[in-house]
Amino acid sequence: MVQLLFYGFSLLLVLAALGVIVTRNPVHSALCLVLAFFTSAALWLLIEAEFLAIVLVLVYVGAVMVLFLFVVMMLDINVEQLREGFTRYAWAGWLVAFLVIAQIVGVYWFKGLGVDATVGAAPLPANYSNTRALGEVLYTQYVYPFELAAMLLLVAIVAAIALTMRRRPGLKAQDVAKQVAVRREDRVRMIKMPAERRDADRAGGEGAP
Amino acid sequence: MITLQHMLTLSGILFALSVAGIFINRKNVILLLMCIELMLLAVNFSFVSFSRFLGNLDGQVFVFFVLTVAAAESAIGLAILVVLFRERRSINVEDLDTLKG
Amino acid sequence: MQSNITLQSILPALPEIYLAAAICVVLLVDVFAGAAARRITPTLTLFVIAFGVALTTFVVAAPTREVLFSGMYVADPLATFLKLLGFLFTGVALLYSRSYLEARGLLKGEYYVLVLTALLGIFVIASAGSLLTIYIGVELLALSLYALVAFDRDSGIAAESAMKYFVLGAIASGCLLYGMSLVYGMSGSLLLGDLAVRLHGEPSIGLVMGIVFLVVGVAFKFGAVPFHMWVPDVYQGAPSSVTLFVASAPKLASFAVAFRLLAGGLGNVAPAWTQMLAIVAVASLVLGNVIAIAQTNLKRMLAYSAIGNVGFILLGFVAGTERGYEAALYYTVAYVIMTLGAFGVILLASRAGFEAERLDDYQGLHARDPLLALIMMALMFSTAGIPPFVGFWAKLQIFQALWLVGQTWLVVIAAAVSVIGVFYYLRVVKLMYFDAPTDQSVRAPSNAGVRVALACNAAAVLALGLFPEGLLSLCAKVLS
Amino acid sequence: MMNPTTLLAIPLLPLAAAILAGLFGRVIGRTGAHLVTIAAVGAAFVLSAQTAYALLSGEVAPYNGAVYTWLVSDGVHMEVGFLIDQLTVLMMCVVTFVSLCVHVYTIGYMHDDPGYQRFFAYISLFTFAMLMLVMSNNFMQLFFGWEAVGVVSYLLIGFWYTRPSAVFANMKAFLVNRVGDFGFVLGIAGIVHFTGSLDYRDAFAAGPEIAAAKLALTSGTSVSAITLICLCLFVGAMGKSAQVPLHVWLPDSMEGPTPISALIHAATMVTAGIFMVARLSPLFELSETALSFILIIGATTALFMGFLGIVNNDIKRVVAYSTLSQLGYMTVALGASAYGAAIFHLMTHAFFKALLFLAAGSVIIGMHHEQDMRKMGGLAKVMPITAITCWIGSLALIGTPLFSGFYSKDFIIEAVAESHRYGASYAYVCVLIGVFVTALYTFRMLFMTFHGAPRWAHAAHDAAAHHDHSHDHGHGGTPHESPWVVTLPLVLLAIPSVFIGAYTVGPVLFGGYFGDSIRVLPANDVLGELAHHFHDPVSFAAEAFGHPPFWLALAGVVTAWFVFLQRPQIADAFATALAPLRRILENKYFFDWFNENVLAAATRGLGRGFWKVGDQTLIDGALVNGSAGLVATLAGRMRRVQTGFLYSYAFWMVIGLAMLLGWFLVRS
Amino acid sequence: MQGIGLLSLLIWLPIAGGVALLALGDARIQIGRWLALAVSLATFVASLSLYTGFDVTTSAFQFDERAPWIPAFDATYHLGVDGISMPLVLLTTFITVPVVIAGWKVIEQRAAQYFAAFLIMEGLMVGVFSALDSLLFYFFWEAMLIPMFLIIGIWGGPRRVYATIKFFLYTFLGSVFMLIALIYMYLKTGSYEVTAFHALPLSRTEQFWIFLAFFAAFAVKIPMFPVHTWLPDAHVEAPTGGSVVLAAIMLKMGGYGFLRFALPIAPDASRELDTLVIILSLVAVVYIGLVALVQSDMKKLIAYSSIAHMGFVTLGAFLAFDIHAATGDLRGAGMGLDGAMVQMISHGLVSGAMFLCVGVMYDRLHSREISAYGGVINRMPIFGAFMVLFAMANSGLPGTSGFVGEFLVILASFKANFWYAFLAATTLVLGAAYTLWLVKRVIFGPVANDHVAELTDLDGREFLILGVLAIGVLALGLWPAPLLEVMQPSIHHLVEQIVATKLPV
Repeated sequence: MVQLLFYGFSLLLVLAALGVIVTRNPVHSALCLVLAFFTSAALWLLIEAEFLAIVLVLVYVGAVMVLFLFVVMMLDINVEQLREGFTRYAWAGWLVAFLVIAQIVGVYWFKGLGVDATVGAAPLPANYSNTRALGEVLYTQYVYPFELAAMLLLVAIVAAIALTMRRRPGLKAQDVAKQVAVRREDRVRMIKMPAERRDADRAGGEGAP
Repeated sequence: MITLQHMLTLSGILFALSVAGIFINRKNVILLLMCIELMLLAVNFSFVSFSRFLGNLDGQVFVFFVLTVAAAESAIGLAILVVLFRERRSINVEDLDTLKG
Repeated sequence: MQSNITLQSILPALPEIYLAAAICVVLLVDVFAGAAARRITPTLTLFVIAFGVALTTFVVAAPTREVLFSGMYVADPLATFLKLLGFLFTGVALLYSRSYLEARGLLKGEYYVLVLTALLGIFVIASAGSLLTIYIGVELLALSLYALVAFDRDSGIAAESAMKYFVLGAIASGCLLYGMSLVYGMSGSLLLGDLAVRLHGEPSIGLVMGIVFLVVGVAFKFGAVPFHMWVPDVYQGAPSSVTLFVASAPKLASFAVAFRLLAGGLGNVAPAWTQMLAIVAVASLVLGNVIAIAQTNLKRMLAYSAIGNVGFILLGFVAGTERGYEAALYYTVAYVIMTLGAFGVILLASRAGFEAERLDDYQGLHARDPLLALIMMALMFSTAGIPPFVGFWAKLQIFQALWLVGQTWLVVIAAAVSVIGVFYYLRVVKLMYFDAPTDQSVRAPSNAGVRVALACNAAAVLALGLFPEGLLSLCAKVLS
Repeated sequence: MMNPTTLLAIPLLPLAAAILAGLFGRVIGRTGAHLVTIAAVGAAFVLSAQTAYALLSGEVAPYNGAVYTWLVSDGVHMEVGFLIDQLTVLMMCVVTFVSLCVHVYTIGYMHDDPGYQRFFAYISLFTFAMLMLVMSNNFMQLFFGWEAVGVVSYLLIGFWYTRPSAVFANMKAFLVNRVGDFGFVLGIAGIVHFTGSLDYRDAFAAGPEIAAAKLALTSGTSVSAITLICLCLFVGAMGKSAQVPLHVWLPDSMEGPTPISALIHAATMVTAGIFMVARLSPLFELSETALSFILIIGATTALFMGFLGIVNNDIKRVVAYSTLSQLGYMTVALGASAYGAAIFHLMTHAFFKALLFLAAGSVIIGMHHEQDMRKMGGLAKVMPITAITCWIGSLALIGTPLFSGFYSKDFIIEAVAESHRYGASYAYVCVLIGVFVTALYTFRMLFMTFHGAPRWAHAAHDAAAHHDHSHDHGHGGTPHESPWVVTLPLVLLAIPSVFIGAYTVGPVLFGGYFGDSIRVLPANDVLGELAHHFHDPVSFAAEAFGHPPFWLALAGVVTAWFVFLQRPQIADAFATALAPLRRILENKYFFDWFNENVLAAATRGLGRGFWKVGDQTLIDGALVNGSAGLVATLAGRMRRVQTGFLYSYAFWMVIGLAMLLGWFLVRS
Repeated sequence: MQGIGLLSLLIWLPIAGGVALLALGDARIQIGRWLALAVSLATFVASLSLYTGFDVTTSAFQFDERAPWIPAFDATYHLGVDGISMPLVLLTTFITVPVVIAGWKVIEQRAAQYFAAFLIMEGLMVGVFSALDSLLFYFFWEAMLIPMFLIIGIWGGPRRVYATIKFFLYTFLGSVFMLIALIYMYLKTGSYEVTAFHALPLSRTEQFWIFLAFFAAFAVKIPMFPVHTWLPDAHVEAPTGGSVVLAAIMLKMGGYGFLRFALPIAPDASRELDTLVIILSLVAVVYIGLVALVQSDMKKLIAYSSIAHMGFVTLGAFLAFDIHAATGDLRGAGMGLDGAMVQMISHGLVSGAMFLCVGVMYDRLHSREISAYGGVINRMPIFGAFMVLFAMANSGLPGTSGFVGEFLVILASFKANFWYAFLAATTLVLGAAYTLWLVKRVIFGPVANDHVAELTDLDGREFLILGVLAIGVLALGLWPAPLLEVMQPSIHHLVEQIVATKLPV
């Protein structure tokens, strides 16, 4: 049963992967990729790595792929022009690809691989929680990489902003520094208001940036 | 019984296909970014499998970080893509040949 | 596996902690300083670096080796040395680039932040004790660099080169990761220390495959043939100040990756990877030096030169001995010093609207700016490996290391190729000194401070060439 | 015991004078220059004569010693040293005397030349060099002197350096001499090889040892060492003494001023080769082959160069060919082992040939630097002293009995007749015919110049055609007798030309004059044989009428008189009838043509070929620029791999990956 | 001796002077010129005490200086001279003085750099000759390329770029292989000491490769056929001073290298390959002599003549083995080496003088073509006299220095093989032919054209430099004994070294 599921999902995964490469429409590719992630998650579930399976779906399908699709849509790509297909030497590419597959797969089916890969995974204890086990090490043993990952995300943020944020003339961007440095005196002017003088309104508006 | 061999084979195929995807097609750059995601998936496959079959959690933690990094990476990749598109009005791979030789 | 983390216990990681904190400070200051940030941030960054050097020197530098964070972090003299150099080179690079950035409207806080995060990546790699930290370090560095390369948003070629760099870099990361997964699978551990213990003797085929993937990843970071394709495009496409940075400090990281991963973790199966590196190194030597001849763009030429020089660095690893690593480290340091100078000259020679990156732009530089020409000449001769400059000792070190392990043919090839390489360095000197200036009026705006720094840089190249002992023994000491 | 300081003074005085006149010519002026040089050479002559007297009178023993160590290399001492024996003193006296005469003569001859001081410096320097050569006791110094006289000769032939013919001639002279030196150096090297020394003494002592040795030329063949060495040395002599085929420089050397022709190219330098062979007689004696070679070369030179004198019209050149011919005689004597006869002839020849040259020079002065005999004639009337002295010289030259040349030449012919060496009969025939030829051309010259109808009155002579400093100073083109400084040397030289032969023939040739300085193997001692027939000079002269040479000479004189003076049309008829022969003679057997068009051309062609093909095309073109071009092409090709397309970059990465994988997986 | 040693002084004084000149710049060039002259003179005067203080009784290295330099490579700053190197050091310091004076007026552009380059080069060249640590030797050896590269490239003729790059690459290619050999020996001995290399036992194969590596370096430098083609180009394009230094000193480094490294380190390989070297040397004499004959460019002609003359150096250096084989003893081997050494010194003076002569003419007419001249002596009699003197020296006339070396080598080569001597002796004819033909066409004859007619004779400066060289040429020709005396013990020692096999018996 497990085996059957495995082969089924595997086939689906490979097909999805192929789909990513060969479909002509980028949106279809993205959708194929989503499929690939889903099947992968399923396969990971099969080998009882449920936390990562879920994270994969959440992070990838939920965030990354959406971002992809978003960009695909946003950039308004000329799909017609992109339909040209493969490079002239695609056959050589495929050849090399299959060569690499053969090499890698050949190694896994070779006796002297280094580990015994023909046995199944050891069964897990009944009360084993994958999530809990990961959680226990993540903030202790792996605290250093964890902190670094935070820096990495910071880099991503800074970089993404630095690269894509534009100050267009019409854009009303916040100037944080100015906002923070603002003093009450700049914003609010205490005026003694003589009664019944209409002009004063206009003068008061000048305090705003 | 799913053996390590099976899983690794799958990861290998995925890896090779994703690499092939990068150099076989001459479509838009987004596809390349997707292929990269696919490649990372293949790697994750490998890690998860080893981790599970060795009974060692380190691999799965690694995958966790790979996922994080991959997210950051795709953010930056897409940012560059956006910049590129703004400049060139195209993200066709074949148009990216100003620098050569 | 519960570990009590105290302030004392993580003191050796102070450079990283300090740097991470400093990044946040710089980021915040930049955000809040507003228009003044243009002046404050660069200075602040330099101050951060200077303080970092002091901190690293006086607080951290210990001759002992300490392992932190469950083995993921290694503090040893090499790490300290690399970090100090990292600070130094980054500082110099930023110093050189300031006016360039200013003239092109690129002087933004993000730039400095990204440089610092890249530096953090270098630090992480330098102190890496596990495959995971190596990976994160590599990515930290790489992501910062991708962003930096694309930093000039108005430049099409910058974006193009960034895209190429990104895609190829991602493939390389993928390979590196795949290799790591295999090595992890074969050994059951991510810790380099464990790998060194567990992996020895005749490597299994799975391990060999893993090593191949790792070597590909490492070779890419170095920019070695055939994983070098990004180098020329990035060097040329990126703004010169970014090229300067990309070409300098990250080389330390490349060395660190190779050293920690290959020499450290896989040191006991060295024969497996030395041969691969030998192929890659020879290919780099030949291709880099030969193609450089055909270049008309100085930055691109220097890129190919970098590829050729990387071949030399890798040859140090090919030797697979203590002496070889010393040679590689020395070469790396020497090379970075030279590269900094060379790109420094490019930066100083350029001005707004004139990138000074075509070779022809250097015609008669001597007449326009004798000091700059003199500096460039010293750097070119040094890179070519002519005494009395430091480049000579670097090459000599490599030759010696290879001879010691009987790699005669590699020595001969390297020697022959270095002769071919001399040609294009000479051509630069020829342009500057032998040709008449095409445009007499072109002279970059004077920037006394930076000029002095650049002169010091060249003087260092000469001084290290005349008295190489200091750096040589330092390299030997940090590696032993 | 001779005083080395005195000996040293003999060559060094002229040297000092030369330096003084050469470097400070402007300071000391013209008079200063000639005074100082003449004084120096005169002193050298006096000292030489004194030394000679002391030696010959038995006061002192021959001297052989080094005065200065030039260098020591690998145990071989190279020194400056003197070997003063009978042979040497003879040469020293001849050299200094002739030189002195020439110095005096020069005062008149070069009177108006702007290079006056320079000229004196040169000839003094020459005297120094020649003295070094003859006084040497070792090969090193011999070679030094050898080359030094060569270079002074070079400078002097090209003295009038604006004349293209002169600068061509001096280069030619130097180069041809260098060909000789080429052999000479090899010979010296051979000596050093076998003896480890450059001293004559050691070389002579090792003579038998060398004679026994063989020298491997190729792995299979070897030759007698002594023959090879002697032949090499003789090649040097051939160059310096202008033996066929290295004679070509001597006629051209007449481009130099006449005093030079007299001093260098007649009396002294050209005889250096003869002297050298005689000096080295202990070695040459040991090689029968070498001596035969010398004999044949000498005979050939003696005869065939004489022929050339018959057809030439340039007065100096006729004398020059005569010199060649006489040098041939000397060489023949050497080849016949009659070294004494050779030296004897050398001495007599020095006097009368110097005389003839100076006389010719006097004529040239008188004719305002006209050298073509066809434009002369009847000069005896206007230049009596010159004519008389010239007659004396000529008579001596053709071997008129009682004149000096008679004794020297006759004994050479006798010696050849006595010799049984291979080639001796050929040589004998040559020298006999040579006597006739000598008489013919000598008197042809004499008659054409001094007798018959004057042709100079009509000939429009153009002094400027010859050189750019003519002697046009008021004589208006009429020949005139030369001043006393010119005629005095003529007279001085005429005296020995007449008497020295008769006076010295007995002691020099048969009185054991040379003592140990010349060594002849008993079997080769032709002079010893002749000594039996010789009683005294006068009776020997009387006997001459019974010998063919006298009659041959007489026939020559008569023929000359008849053909060139009485019936010049006969000469023309002969010229027409024997046109091809004449052509050969006028082209000097085509030696010059061959050298110029074959040897020199081939050398230049070879050089150009090597340069263009070897250096430029093969080495530079193919190897150097070729490899550079290859790298450049390669670079151009290889950079195209960097297509700029991302997929190709990725492709190469994967190819690299696949190849690494494939290679290492298969291997492990 | 405490403080700075004499050799160090000779190396660093000119270099310091050069740096000072660079700092001084072109603006104050008048001071600069005098500074250059003062420095070069001071160096020369200082170097004289090398001679006066030299102990001629020993073959040991003298004026020894040793200081730690690079412990990591076991390289020391070790200087010293013996009878072979001392004369070359003197030659270097001597030649630099006329070179500086020769550039006095002629060099107008970037004059400070010009003089600085020569001074720096002087120091480096002295370093080459006096380094006893082979790494130090290599350091100087290579470093010297830089100033020469610039000299040719900046102040050279129209094809200077081609010439100078060719020069640089050619010599660099050769020397890189030498470096490899040095490293190899270092790894065997654990030291870069030259003397340690001398004592190092090496197998036949090792010697073979080491010899080839050295040969690559030195044959290019000297230069030998067929790697000589850089020299004519470099000479032709270099400014006068560059040509002089190139011919007078740089070429000697190749010869010095053979004597100091190739022969004593790899004696058995030298023995086996000596025929090759000798044949190439003889080719240089004959072939190059013929090539020189047909040159139409004066400098090229002299350049080719240099190659031919340097053929005698290599010939003399490698005769020992054949002499030993032919005669069974070693008499004559020393003579060949003596000849080689004397030839080097002499050629230094003569070729330097010849190039200066060409420079004198070039400064006036700006042409190096022989055909542009003719009858120069009519207008420049003093110059003509000098030129003839040097030409005679160049063609090996006794009494001039040019004779001594050639004579000794020919004498020695006869001992080895008659045909060696035969071919070597052809230089008597060829050398005279090309030199005198040059003189004939340039110096003698009627005034060839209007340009020649406007020539003016030497000024005092030119007279001084040519006069000094003329004195040198004559002095060495008439009184070579002091030189030979100095060399003798070292040459003797060298002979012993090269005939003693390093192979196990």
